[in-house]
Amino acid sequence: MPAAPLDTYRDLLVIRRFEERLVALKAEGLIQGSMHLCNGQEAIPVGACRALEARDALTATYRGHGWSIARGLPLAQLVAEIMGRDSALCGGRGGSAYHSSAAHGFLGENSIVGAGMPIAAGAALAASLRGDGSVSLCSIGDGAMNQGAVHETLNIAAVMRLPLVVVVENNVYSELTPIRDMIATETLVERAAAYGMPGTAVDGNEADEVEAAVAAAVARARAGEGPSLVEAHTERLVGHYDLDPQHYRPAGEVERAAEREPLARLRARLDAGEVERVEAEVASLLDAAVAEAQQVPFPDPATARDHLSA
Amino acid sequence: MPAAPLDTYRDLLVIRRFEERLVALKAEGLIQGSMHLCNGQEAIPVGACRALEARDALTATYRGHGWSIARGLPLAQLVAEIMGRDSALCGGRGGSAYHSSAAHGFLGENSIVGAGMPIAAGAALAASLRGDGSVSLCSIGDGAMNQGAVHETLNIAAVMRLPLVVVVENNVYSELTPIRDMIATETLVERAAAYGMPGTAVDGNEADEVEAAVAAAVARARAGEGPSLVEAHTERLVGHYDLDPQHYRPAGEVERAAEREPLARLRARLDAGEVERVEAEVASLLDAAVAEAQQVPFPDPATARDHLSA
Amino acid sequence: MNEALRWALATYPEALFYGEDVALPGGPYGASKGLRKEFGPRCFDTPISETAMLGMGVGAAMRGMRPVVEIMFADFFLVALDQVLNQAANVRYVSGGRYACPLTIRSQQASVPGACAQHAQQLEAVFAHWPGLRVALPSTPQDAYELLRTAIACDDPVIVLETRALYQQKADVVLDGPLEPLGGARVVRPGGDVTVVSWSRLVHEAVAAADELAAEGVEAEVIDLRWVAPLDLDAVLSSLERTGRLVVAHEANVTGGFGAEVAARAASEGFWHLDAPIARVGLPDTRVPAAAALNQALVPDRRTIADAIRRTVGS
Amino acid sequence: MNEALRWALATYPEALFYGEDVALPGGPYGASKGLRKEFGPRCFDTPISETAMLGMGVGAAMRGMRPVVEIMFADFFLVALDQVLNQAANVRYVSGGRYACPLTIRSQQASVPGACAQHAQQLEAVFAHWPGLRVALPSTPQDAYELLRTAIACDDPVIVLETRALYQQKADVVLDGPLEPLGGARVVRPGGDVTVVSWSRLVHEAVAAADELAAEGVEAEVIDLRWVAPLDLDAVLSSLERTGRLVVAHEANVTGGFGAEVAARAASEGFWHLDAPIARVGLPDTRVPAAAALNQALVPDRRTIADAIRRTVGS
Ligand SMILES: Cc1ncc(C[n+]2csc(CCOP(=O)(O)OP(=O)(O)O)c2C)c(N)n1
Ligand SMILES: Cc1ncc(C[n+]2csc(CCOP(=O)(O)OP(=O)(O)O)c2C)c(N)n1
Ligand SMILES: [Mg+2]
Ligand SMILES: [Mg+2]
Repeated sequence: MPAAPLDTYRDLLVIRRFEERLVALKAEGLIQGSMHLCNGQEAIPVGACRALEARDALTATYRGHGWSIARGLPLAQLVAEIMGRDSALCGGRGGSAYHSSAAHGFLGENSIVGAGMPIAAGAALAASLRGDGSVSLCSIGDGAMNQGAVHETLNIAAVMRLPLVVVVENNVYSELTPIRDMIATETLVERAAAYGMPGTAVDGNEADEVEAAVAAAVARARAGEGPSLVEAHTERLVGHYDLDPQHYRPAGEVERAAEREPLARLRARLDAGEVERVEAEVASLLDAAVAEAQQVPFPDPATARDHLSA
Repeated sequence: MPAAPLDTYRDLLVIRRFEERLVALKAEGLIQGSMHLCNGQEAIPVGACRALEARDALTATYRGHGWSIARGLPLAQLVAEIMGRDSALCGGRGGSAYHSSAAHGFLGENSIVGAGMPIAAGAALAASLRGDGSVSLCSIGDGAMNQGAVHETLNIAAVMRLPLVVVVENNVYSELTPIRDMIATETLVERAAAYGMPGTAVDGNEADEVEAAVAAAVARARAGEGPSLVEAHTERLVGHYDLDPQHYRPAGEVERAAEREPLARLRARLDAGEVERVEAEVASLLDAAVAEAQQVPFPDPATARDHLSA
Repeated sequence: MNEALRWALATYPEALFYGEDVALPGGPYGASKGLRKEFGPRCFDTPISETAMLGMGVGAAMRGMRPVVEIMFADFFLVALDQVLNQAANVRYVSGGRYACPLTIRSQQASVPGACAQHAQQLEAVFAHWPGLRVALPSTPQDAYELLRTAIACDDPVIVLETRALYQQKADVVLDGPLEPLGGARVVRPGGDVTVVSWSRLVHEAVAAADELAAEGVEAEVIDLRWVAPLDLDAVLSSLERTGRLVVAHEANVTGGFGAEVAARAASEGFWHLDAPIARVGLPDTRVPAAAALNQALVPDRRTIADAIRRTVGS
Repeated sequence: MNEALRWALATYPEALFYGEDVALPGGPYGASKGLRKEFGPRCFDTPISETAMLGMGVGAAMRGMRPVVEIMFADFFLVALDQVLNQAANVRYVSGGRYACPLTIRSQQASVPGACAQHAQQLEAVFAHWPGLRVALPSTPQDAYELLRTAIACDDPVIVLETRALYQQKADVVLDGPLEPLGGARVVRPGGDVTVVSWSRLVHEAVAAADELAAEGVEAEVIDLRWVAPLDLDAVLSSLERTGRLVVAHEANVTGGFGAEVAARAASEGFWHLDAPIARVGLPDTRVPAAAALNQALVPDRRTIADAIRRTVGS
């Protein structure tokens, strides 16, 4: 059931502004290491996570902040984690690119391309053996579709009819290289048939469209009918990582993308005053989150060797 | 251009009787280690290799004796290699499951499922960069299609339009497990489309049919139009490896396969006298090969560390 | 092995066991016969997709299951190490203990004449180098049973590397003993002149070498390490303290083998015990040829161990 | 690095260079800018398919090409080790010298604060354990140039593991020197009291530690191994003969790191030179946390090396 446009706008905006805050925090020297931001892709996690229940499992990639937020991870803890503080997520050990949240069924981001998908299938296997009706959703990038792990998993999930929903975020590029130069088909959804599973392509900049496609896939998975693939087309408004100079992008591309991006698009359908109100609301939400994050202590170096084994 | 049926019969028979000889030699204690025999699948290498030229490259799997023979490796040296003697192929270092022949463009068998395919694509890459018009043929099993290496290679070969011909020998089983239980589609040829390459299914027990399909794929590859996939359906008349008790095969299956196997089928179309003559001819060919092989000395243990590096 | 798996599936409702050809056909060597019938979907066959198999083990383990995954031969790990080294090994540490990964992976290592270079490798040095993993290498059927049970009971990833030689030993296995704690070497033959540390198949060769040397008046103490991670260094050092001499023998090639770690530890923590250079026995640093004539010239055995002992005692 | 690649593509008509993002975009760090323009199809971008990339390198090399493949980060090897360890390493040996595999693989290793546990690992111990492979670890821009050239000129598989730290050093690189032979360590700081063997980034930390200790009256000799396969044992032993004391320092975690091999060799071939226990410095045996506060407590540096030198000299 699609949410009210204003609510969608707010959910998208939280992610966008969150990413922007991170850039600012890094500029202040408060964050170390690269970050892979999802500006422009927010409608995918927002739409997809609306189709999930708390009992479901989720995996994402290093470009996972949007998924963490859409899945309901506390913003302050997420900021703290990314700042290398002793957050409730991973105590700073995962960071921007490899955090998880056991409390949210979020099995984690993954910084090895494609590697999250077999893990997601494992969660689906657990669900299927227990018969508990939960599903597992796996977000991966377009480029990851060319990794062996993804192939093996799509096949085994199909043959075992695992309750797995695969969301391919096709954001045109894999790092610095256009996906269209790396596959011989037009898009990636064509591959679903080869595994004997349904595939749907959606406009990944429309949260409602994403939600509908994912909801259908989730329903199928819950009914024991097996996995599905959803290819969501979108565009990165920013670099592959935060400091990416984006030399490889043709002139005008980002500008054109800015006209199609989910917030701009939705804004056109909303009342300007309401938009402004939501903007302020989100700003104070993030002010509070960042302030709270800065209260989280850094992890004690004496604990650096803890948790290697039970 | 299909060969005369009697010539095909002879070519097939050499492989069949070769495999049978090996079993006898092993029973005499003259061969050590497992062997993966291709009884029943002979029409695939025979048909496919007819579509190749000397300049082309070839890779096969551990079930590769038929390919070695069809590619023209000297029988005596092949027997010697499998007996662990100092053969002209690999000096006994490759053995039944991992030999090659540089003199025949045979890059080798491979005992890691699926691993030969990227190597075959590398030969195709070399051909493409040199523009020398050669092609690379890769034989793999049905089960190997579920290995990540195969997926990655099919995609990259398609996108780079490499002169690669993939022959999938679908012999119903992957080791002890039926392939139909391991994929969600009917067969494997469906996958070609997902990589944007043509796929054809053929009766792998008909050498002429295999030859025609492979010849078309080779022509396409030589013309710079890229890779193709040929799925050849066949059946193993023997176990996965020579001592496999085959408990997993339903009663009557091997017997039914024996009615469809390439030699039986072709025999029905040939003159019985000629068949008998060919049988005798092949027997003496193999007598000579085995005798010659037994003259090949064993490798000198003092050389065991040679050839590790240039 | 079958019995340890049966025990696990019966003991833990969250246990599952899968691999290539393990369920309906009962395993390539019959090691898992009957489990499918007894435990239904908790024992199943997979496609030839090691990365998916291992990764699914990680995911299922994170969601509360206790998977046991079979990798038919250790050489096949190489197509899928990411899921072990980059994924399973990180789960607990990176999540700060919020996730666990009680995953057991069993596999087999061996180098037999006639088999090729791709079915001949030993991977324990790699796994032992990766923090977050435990690695067991049973040398007897009883240990194969015990170590696999201990592995499955462990709440972290454990790799159990069996040796093909195990399947040739006939022995009665005691099934109803208590579950062993994880780790711990065993002195399999006492002696006071030299310490021989070994594991897996070579333990038997080391004992044979020791028996041979007893006739020459040299008493070698043979230690079966059983686990290379965690390494039972105390067992090694306390023997070394008495003997002053150390030989380490394994089937893997020498350079970078786990023998290097044992030797390095002895040369730091046990330095003052040492009266002679440490000797290592293993495959020379070559690939493994199929031909028996070559293979047998390379693979370490009682003779190469006996020679190393003589060198060590003589110096 | 760019210059070594340009040299290779210009020198060998059969050379080619490919990887993810290396051609049209010129490499994630600009290391291969301009090569595509200059050499056309011999420099190209690939899908994110490391197994196919490496396997194609093997096949192309067997067919007479001289491929250089880039694996962006060493951690990513783990999805594709089969093609290196089971395939490239076997080509020459198993074919009895009838096939060769002149394949070079360049990659980068580093652990920097903020990066995750999957972008932090050192793989040299694995590659050095595998017969048939050579492994270089340059510590300076000049060596990065030389070692990569030597690697590409070699007719066997060579892995060149750069360190991210290289990209931060500004230095003029001499481009027209003669091609170096493969292998060989270098004494980067002479000293007579203790031998410090290191490679890659930690060489600089070892020199800094040595400088610090000079103030305390201890002269450490620092050896940059440069190649772990082949290991230049003579260089280590001849230093050890003079100093009697050995510290090995590397960025990888201690247990099973290549430092164990160096120590094991010293404890056998160099045993009679040793006057004190061998010390090893490396990451403690844990995973690598992203948080700088934790990361910095673990990663070895001049302080940990200096402490190890003091311990070794003091005992
Ligand atoms: C196995 C592996 N190979 C390469 C990389 C380096 N890498 C990180 S992100 C990336 C691009 C992935 O593209 P895509 O899947 O489209 O995801 P996106 O970044 O666009 O979200 C690459 C090549 C990696 N992390 N893992
Ligand atoms: C990566 C890997 N996994 C598993 C094996 C064990 N194995 C050897 S052959 C085989 C079955 C292969 O089936 P298929 O590809 O259909 O070829 P066939 O044996 O039928 O010719 C398996 C699983 C292997 N050699 N390599
Ligand atoms: Mg992308
Ligand atoms: Mg098959």
